[in-house]
Amino acid sequence: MDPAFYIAAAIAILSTLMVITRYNIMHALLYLVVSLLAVAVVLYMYGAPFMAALEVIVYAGAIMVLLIFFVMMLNLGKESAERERGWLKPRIWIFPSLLCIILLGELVFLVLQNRQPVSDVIIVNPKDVGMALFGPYIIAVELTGILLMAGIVGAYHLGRQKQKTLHRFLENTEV
Amino acid sequence: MILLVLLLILFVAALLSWIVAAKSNLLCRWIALGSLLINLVIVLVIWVNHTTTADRWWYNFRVDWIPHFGISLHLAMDGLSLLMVALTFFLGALSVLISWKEIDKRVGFFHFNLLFVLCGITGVFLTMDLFLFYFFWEMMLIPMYFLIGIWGHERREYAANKFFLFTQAGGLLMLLAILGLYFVHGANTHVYTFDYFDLLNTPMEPGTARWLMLGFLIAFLVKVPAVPFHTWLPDAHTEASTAGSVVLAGLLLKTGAYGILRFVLPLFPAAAVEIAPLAMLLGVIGILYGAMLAYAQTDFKRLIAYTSVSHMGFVLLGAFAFNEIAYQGVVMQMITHGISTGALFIIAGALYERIHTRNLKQMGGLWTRLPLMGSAVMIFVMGSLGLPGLGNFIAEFLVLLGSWQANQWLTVFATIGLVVATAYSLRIMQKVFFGPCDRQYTLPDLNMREMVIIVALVIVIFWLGFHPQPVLNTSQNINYVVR
Amino acid sequence: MNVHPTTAGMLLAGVLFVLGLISILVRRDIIFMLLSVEIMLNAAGLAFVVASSHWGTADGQVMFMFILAMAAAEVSVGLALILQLYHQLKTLDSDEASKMNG
Amino acid sequence: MLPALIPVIPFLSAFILMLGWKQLSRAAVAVIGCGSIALSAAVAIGIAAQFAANGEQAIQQHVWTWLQAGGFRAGVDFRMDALSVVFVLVITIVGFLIHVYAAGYMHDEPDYSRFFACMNLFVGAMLVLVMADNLLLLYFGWEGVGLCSYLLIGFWYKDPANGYAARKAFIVTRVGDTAMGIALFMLFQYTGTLHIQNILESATQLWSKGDPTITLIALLLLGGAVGKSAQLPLQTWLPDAMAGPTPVSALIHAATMVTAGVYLIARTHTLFELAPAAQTTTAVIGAITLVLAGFSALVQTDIKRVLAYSTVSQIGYMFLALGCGAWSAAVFHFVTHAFFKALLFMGAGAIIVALHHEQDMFKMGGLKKQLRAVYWVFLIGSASLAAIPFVTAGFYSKDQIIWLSWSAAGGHVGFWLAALLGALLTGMYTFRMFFLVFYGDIKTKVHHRPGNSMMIPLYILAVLSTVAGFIELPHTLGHVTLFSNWLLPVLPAVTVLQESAILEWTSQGLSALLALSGIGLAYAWVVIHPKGMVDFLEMPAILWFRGFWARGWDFDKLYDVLLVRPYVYLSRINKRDLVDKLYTGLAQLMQWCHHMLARTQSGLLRWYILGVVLGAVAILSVLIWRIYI
Amino acid sequence: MSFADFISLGPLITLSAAVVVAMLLVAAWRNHRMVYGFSLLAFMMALTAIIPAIKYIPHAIPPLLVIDEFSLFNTGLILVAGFIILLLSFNYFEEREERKEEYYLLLLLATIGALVLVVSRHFMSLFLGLEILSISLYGLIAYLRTRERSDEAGIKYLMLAALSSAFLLFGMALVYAFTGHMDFPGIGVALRQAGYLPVSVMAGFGLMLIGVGFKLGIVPFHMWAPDIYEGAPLPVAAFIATISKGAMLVLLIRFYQDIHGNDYPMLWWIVAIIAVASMFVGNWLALTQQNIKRILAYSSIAHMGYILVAFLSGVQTGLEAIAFYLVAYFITSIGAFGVVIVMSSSLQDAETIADYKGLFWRHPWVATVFTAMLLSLAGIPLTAGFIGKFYIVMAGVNGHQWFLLFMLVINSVIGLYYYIRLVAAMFSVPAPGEQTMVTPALPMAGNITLVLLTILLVALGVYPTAMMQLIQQMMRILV
Repeated sequence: MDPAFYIAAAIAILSTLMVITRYNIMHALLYLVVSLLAVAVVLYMYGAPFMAALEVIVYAGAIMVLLIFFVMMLNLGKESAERERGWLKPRIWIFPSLLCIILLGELVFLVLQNRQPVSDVIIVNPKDVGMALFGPYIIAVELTGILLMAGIVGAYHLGRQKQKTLHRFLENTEV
Repeated sequence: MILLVLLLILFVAALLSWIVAAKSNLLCRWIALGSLLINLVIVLVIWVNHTTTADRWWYNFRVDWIPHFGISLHLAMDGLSLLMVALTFFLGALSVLISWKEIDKRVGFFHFNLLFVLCGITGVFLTMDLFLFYFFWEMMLIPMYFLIGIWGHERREYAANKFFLFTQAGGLLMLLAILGLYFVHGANTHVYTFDYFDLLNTPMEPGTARWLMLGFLIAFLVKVPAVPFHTWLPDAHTEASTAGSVVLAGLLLKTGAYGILRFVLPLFPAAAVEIAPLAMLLGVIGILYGAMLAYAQTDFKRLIAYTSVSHMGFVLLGAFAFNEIAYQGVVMQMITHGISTGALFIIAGALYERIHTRNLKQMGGLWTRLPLMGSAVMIFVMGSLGLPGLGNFIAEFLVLLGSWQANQWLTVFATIGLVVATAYSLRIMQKVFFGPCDRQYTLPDLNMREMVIIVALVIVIFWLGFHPQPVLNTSQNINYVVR
Repeated sequence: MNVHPTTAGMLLAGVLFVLGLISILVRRDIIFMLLSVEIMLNAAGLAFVVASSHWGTADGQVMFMFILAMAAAEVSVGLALILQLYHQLKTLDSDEASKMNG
Repeated sequence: MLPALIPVIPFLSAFILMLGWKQLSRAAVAVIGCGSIALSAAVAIGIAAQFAANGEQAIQQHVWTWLQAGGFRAGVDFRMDALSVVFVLVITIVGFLIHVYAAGYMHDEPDYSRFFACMNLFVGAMLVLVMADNLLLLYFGWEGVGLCSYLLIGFWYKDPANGYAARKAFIVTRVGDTAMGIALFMLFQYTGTLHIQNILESATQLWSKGDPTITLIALLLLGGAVGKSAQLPLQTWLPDAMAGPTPVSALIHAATMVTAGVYLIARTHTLFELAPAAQTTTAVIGAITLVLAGFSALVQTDIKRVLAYSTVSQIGYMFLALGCGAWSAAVFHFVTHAFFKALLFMGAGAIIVALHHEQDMFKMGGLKKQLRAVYWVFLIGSASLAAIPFVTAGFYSKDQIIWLSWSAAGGHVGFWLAALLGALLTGMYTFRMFFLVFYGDIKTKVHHRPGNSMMIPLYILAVLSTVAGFIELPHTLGHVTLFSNWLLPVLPAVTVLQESAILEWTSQGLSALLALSGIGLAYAWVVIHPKGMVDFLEMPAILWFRGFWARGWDFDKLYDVLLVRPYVYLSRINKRDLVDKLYTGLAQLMQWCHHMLARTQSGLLRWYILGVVLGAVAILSVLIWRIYI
Repeated sequence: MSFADFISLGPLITLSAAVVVAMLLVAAWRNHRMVYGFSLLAFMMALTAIIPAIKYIPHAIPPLLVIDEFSLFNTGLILVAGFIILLLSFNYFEEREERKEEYYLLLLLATIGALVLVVSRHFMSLFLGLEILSISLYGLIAYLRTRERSDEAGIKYLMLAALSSAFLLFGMALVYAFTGHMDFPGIGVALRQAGYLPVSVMAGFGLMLIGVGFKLGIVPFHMWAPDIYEGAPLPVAAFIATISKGAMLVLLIRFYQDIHGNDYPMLWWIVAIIAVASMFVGNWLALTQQNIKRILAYSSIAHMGYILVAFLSGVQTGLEAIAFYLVAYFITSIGAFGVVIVMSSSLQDAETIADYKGLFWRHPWVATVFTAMLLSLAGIPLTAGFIGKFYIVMAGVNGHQWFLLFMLVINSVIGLYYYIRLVAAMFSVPAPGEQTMVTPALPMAGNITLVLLTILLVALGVYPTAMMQLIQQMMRILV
């Protein structure tokens, strides 16, 4: 593999490590953006330039920014970071990490049993992706529309600013 | 067809009495009583008109139900079924009578449940399709559960739950065995059916047969009940209302015994022979252990309940003796135990109505006040200790005589059971009717309705004791005795 | 080095996935948990692309796009829900949201 | 005449008395109760006359088939042969006399009707017992008399002690019945029938003499007989059975029921002859019982208990006779014993009533003057029991046994000595009782004199106790064998090994001497009681023995410790049923599982996520396990 | 897309169109009754759309979807179930939130997700169907925003669903990476051709099972179930219990059949352990639970375990048993939730056992219906549940799964305890002066629905032949 892959992979892992250890959510989010960018590089190297672009634009550019805006909206400042520091005691880490490392170990063990012949990365160019997307997978695209619609309706209903909506009964009694 | 009618009469009467009860409790009771009496008359007419030379199976009735699985609505009657069904209707009618005054709340639902459970029991005795058998087997549990759980005494819910869980557990094992048999039969003959007659003589490996037989046997042992599966019984019998206790002791237990005779032995002859010593041992343990427990009880109904454990041990002993004498004894025991224990429960209920306790320590000297009741108890207590002249003696004697041919040591111990039976039986008389009486107030002795019930039972038990031949002739037709 | 590229890519995805998993396990802040899930989803997406590059088919990349769409929808609904919860509990501590148990 | 009428009449009258307990007047009850037995007796006498006239072997009657199943058949069949006739006559005649007596004795009893119903029922059952043609019907009667015994012992049900005695009687005899039941099973197993005649016929073909099987069967039958007849080791119930009204004691626990064992063994004598070991056992039991019971009778204070122990002792004689093969001697003793023991019991009853239900002999005394009629009949009875030579029936019947216990084929010198010792004891305890009651100072006032209905039966029995002996006289004294001849078709004549008149004389003389010296000792003890005698009796060792004997050799205590208490204790501690604990434990285990698992449903999101991760690890682990390990 | 494609996808397309129209309607004129009516109409139309589709089966729309008897049967089942849930919803929501209209949109969307699951045979459609279902459910579960428990349930479901989706995706990626296929038959063929045991693919299956297991609510992915059942609005809980699980199960069956799952004993082992654990954990947890919603949740965990026993039997009968059981389970669960719905007042849900104490003596018909439902869950004769359980046991015996069956028997007995406890509560005689908290609403529509469900339940219990024949025909295609 390309050294560039290793460098990108290392950056991705390191910055993800930073994400999961930060107390301040803003820092974590920014590290996550770095991680996503590194992953984008990896994606590029695996012959998916279009996906790399989407990763940068949608993931890092849209979703993360949405999160950042949300955090800013809730105005989570220093105290939340302090609280996070209080929660993330070293011993909290031990059991989950152990468990997850076991999981990783098993996963790696199983993946390494792969007996496929070594072959190079095959580049799939964006056109092929497009052809597939609007060819055989057109129904999936339409389903994605429905998926997004569900997301929108759900977010709309849940996110509506709450009015003073007490139940009729409670209204009658309390007022 | 007439068999289906028997079931339908009960079913319709069950619904009708529930509906009618909204208007009139009395009418509801009469409907229940009437339906049972009609059925009783039908069965008796069948019995009287039946000639011994005829085919073993009468009124074979068969309609496809779920042909997909080879399940059919298959009813048939032979001597054993006839006797059991007659007993069912007889005790059923008495149960309605005994509840006449005792049950004054939710009368309609009570009779609905009572008739429904009787319908289920009748179904169990008549069906010749294993799926249908299981169906009825389970169907009778729910109304019985209600009979215990709604109209029972203080710890009724506990008792009802226990009863339900025990019998269900056994039932499910039986379901496994039924299905196992179904597939074994299907695999060997390529005919997939639940029909009893087809499943008879299913060729199978001895190992398979052993396991399948165990499935059936455990279900029936729970119902019979045999030690160590008996612990649901005292609770259920004690807590149930009088009619509930009568149906439980008189009929429900018989379904287990019936199952052993009808299914375990004929379906798995070889495996049954293998297990016989163990089953007989369980029977003997039941006889002695039940008697011992009965001796210690201070609750009248609980005491009677444990005597059931003891008496049903004879059924187990006889069923696995594999000879006709024992077999006839088992049939007799099923009937006479139903009569005598039912009678004792009825009297316990009548007594409870009068003195509002079941605690033997609070009784004593009641003979002065209740000589009629005392005489009745005396008769049935004597029945339960196996006094000749009463039906129980015939049953126990035949069982022991038969089982002696099969296993002598166990029979010796079972015979010792008669001695301990004497101990607990006489204890009843002593604690309840004899001894000093410190009650100042008078108690009403048996009233007309109770007299009718008791006299009917007394007549039957004496009839069975002095002239059991009609019963023996009827059950004789069955050549179940394997080996 | 002669590492199978698919294996290497899958391993990277696996490591990222597990890191997300550790994070979701140790965090109590709901936003952090949502973040961790995003890490995991992203790792899964990466795995698809890696697989796609091995077979040279576009399926994996198409799947990646759908994952992206799903992640977006998920985050939007999730944030709306977190907002509700924040209004009610006045905190983002997931342990506070444990009124139902037993 | 129909033999079936004999038991049916009492049954019918019992039935009528039970149903009419409210409606019937006392007089009607007495008439029905006694009349039925009289009728029955008349029929019995008629049949006996017919029997004697025609010289028939037996009269049989099939009433109906009781049950028939799988090769087993038993009918309600009656058979009257010589043996049955003897028993039937004794039962009906003595029974009638006792009934008449009871009509007076129980006059103040509120449950008059119930009493007579039970008594009639008893007579009916007893008649079935002795007339049964098959062992199952015999067993019916056997258990039926047990039931009536139970009902009548506990007749005064308000006293728990009576109830206890009644239960004890029933349960102890049931132990014997169990053995008998098993004997029945075995007989059916080998002979295929319970028909007595068939069994007796086939037994000789099936078994050679001394065959273990037949020995076992005979021993089991003996077990049944031992229970019913209150012989060692099941004798403990009879003294307690005295809790019942005195006519009951007279009828059931002296004259008839307790001798059912004798009847059974006599009836199945063929089997016993085939099993010499069993026969010897019978004799040994009889010998030991008669001595032990004699000692116990010697030290009782309750008049009825004296009689009870004496009954045990006298039945011991009968068993001894049976064991020696002297069948007719046993039956003869049964007859005379029925007469004089009924007489004694009823006499005692008359005394008891007279003294306002006082049974303690030490509170009686000096009654000779006050109850002269009773005194005389009681004297006759006592003399007969003590076997005063030549004039009493008891002498002839008992002496025959004493002699045959040595000389008969199954006899032994040890038996003879025991029997002689018994004769001494009998004389002692009988007259100790007699003197205690009728001599000495007046301790309790007589407040009620027995009426005619009570006294007339006593007179009749007194006569019978005297003259009945003359139907069977020993070789040495006239050699009358009316009785044994009568029984000859059924019971074989005894085989006497030593037909020596001298020896027989010696034996008779010795026994007569011993009986008389027993009386003398009693007289010395009770009436004269010199200082030395009293001192001797007050010695601590003797006192201990007196207590020990009075408690019936502590058999009660032995059974209590060995059987009753362990059983009661076990059943008490197991009242809640240990098996149930198993299921309760199971239910608790389920509950525990529930609570453990409910804690995992903590409501914490992180915890749920951890569950998912654990699941993931588990799945992959199982995968690796199934693939590689 | 061809005409045949359109007709075959009729129900799906009808519903999708209906959502859009409904959304527009809501945008134009908010009216609860109108949206309700329209949704009912949409369901009915979708149901009608099945009829023309029958003509074209089996019809594949490569690579994503396949419409055959099996999927059409389940489509119908889901639509009927959705229809009934919808019927029961009106009064429930009428009483509660001021904005009810979105509920219907989300319900329709969720149903679409479920329908996609039952027709899909490709990872992509699987994933999208699953996510449509999940994301709609986030909204539905937290729908009653004023209630704290709704939000809590929503966030829990969201987090866990996202997490399990991630596992599912990673697993799919592994499968894809090592087989090169995302369509089920392709994977099956690739596995058969591989010539060696594709361990990495198995790892992928294992991880996918987490996603599937989460939706099915089987151990150890079951922990959300009680909380979500308790917090979600009752009709939604009914939806989750039935449609969501049913659709996933259908998909699992199809997937398992296509990849020839029976060839891989390690998969059998994993599922077997899960099945046994589910039965025990579900029943144990329900044992002394006082909240009826939670009891139903736990019981559904156990019931999934029972279904897995049939699934593991590896015989044709097993699949038939699942299909039949599913029908019975749908009727029973919706019926049980329906009773809780009609029993709930506008103030609070009737969710504790105490609310049902002596119900039989106050509202005999409701109690009878509930009793029938509970007995069906317990598998007592005269109910569909009995035949269902019988069928499962039959399959197990046929497949010689004695150990699993034994576990099933033990668990049936444990399960009986809590069902019968509920029944006992309803039939117990309340002490004088004892008042329940909840005044039941008992709306007419709900009552009628319940009675119809009960009749259906008993009819299936007494005469199951017709349904069995239908299922048998349908399954012949699959195997």
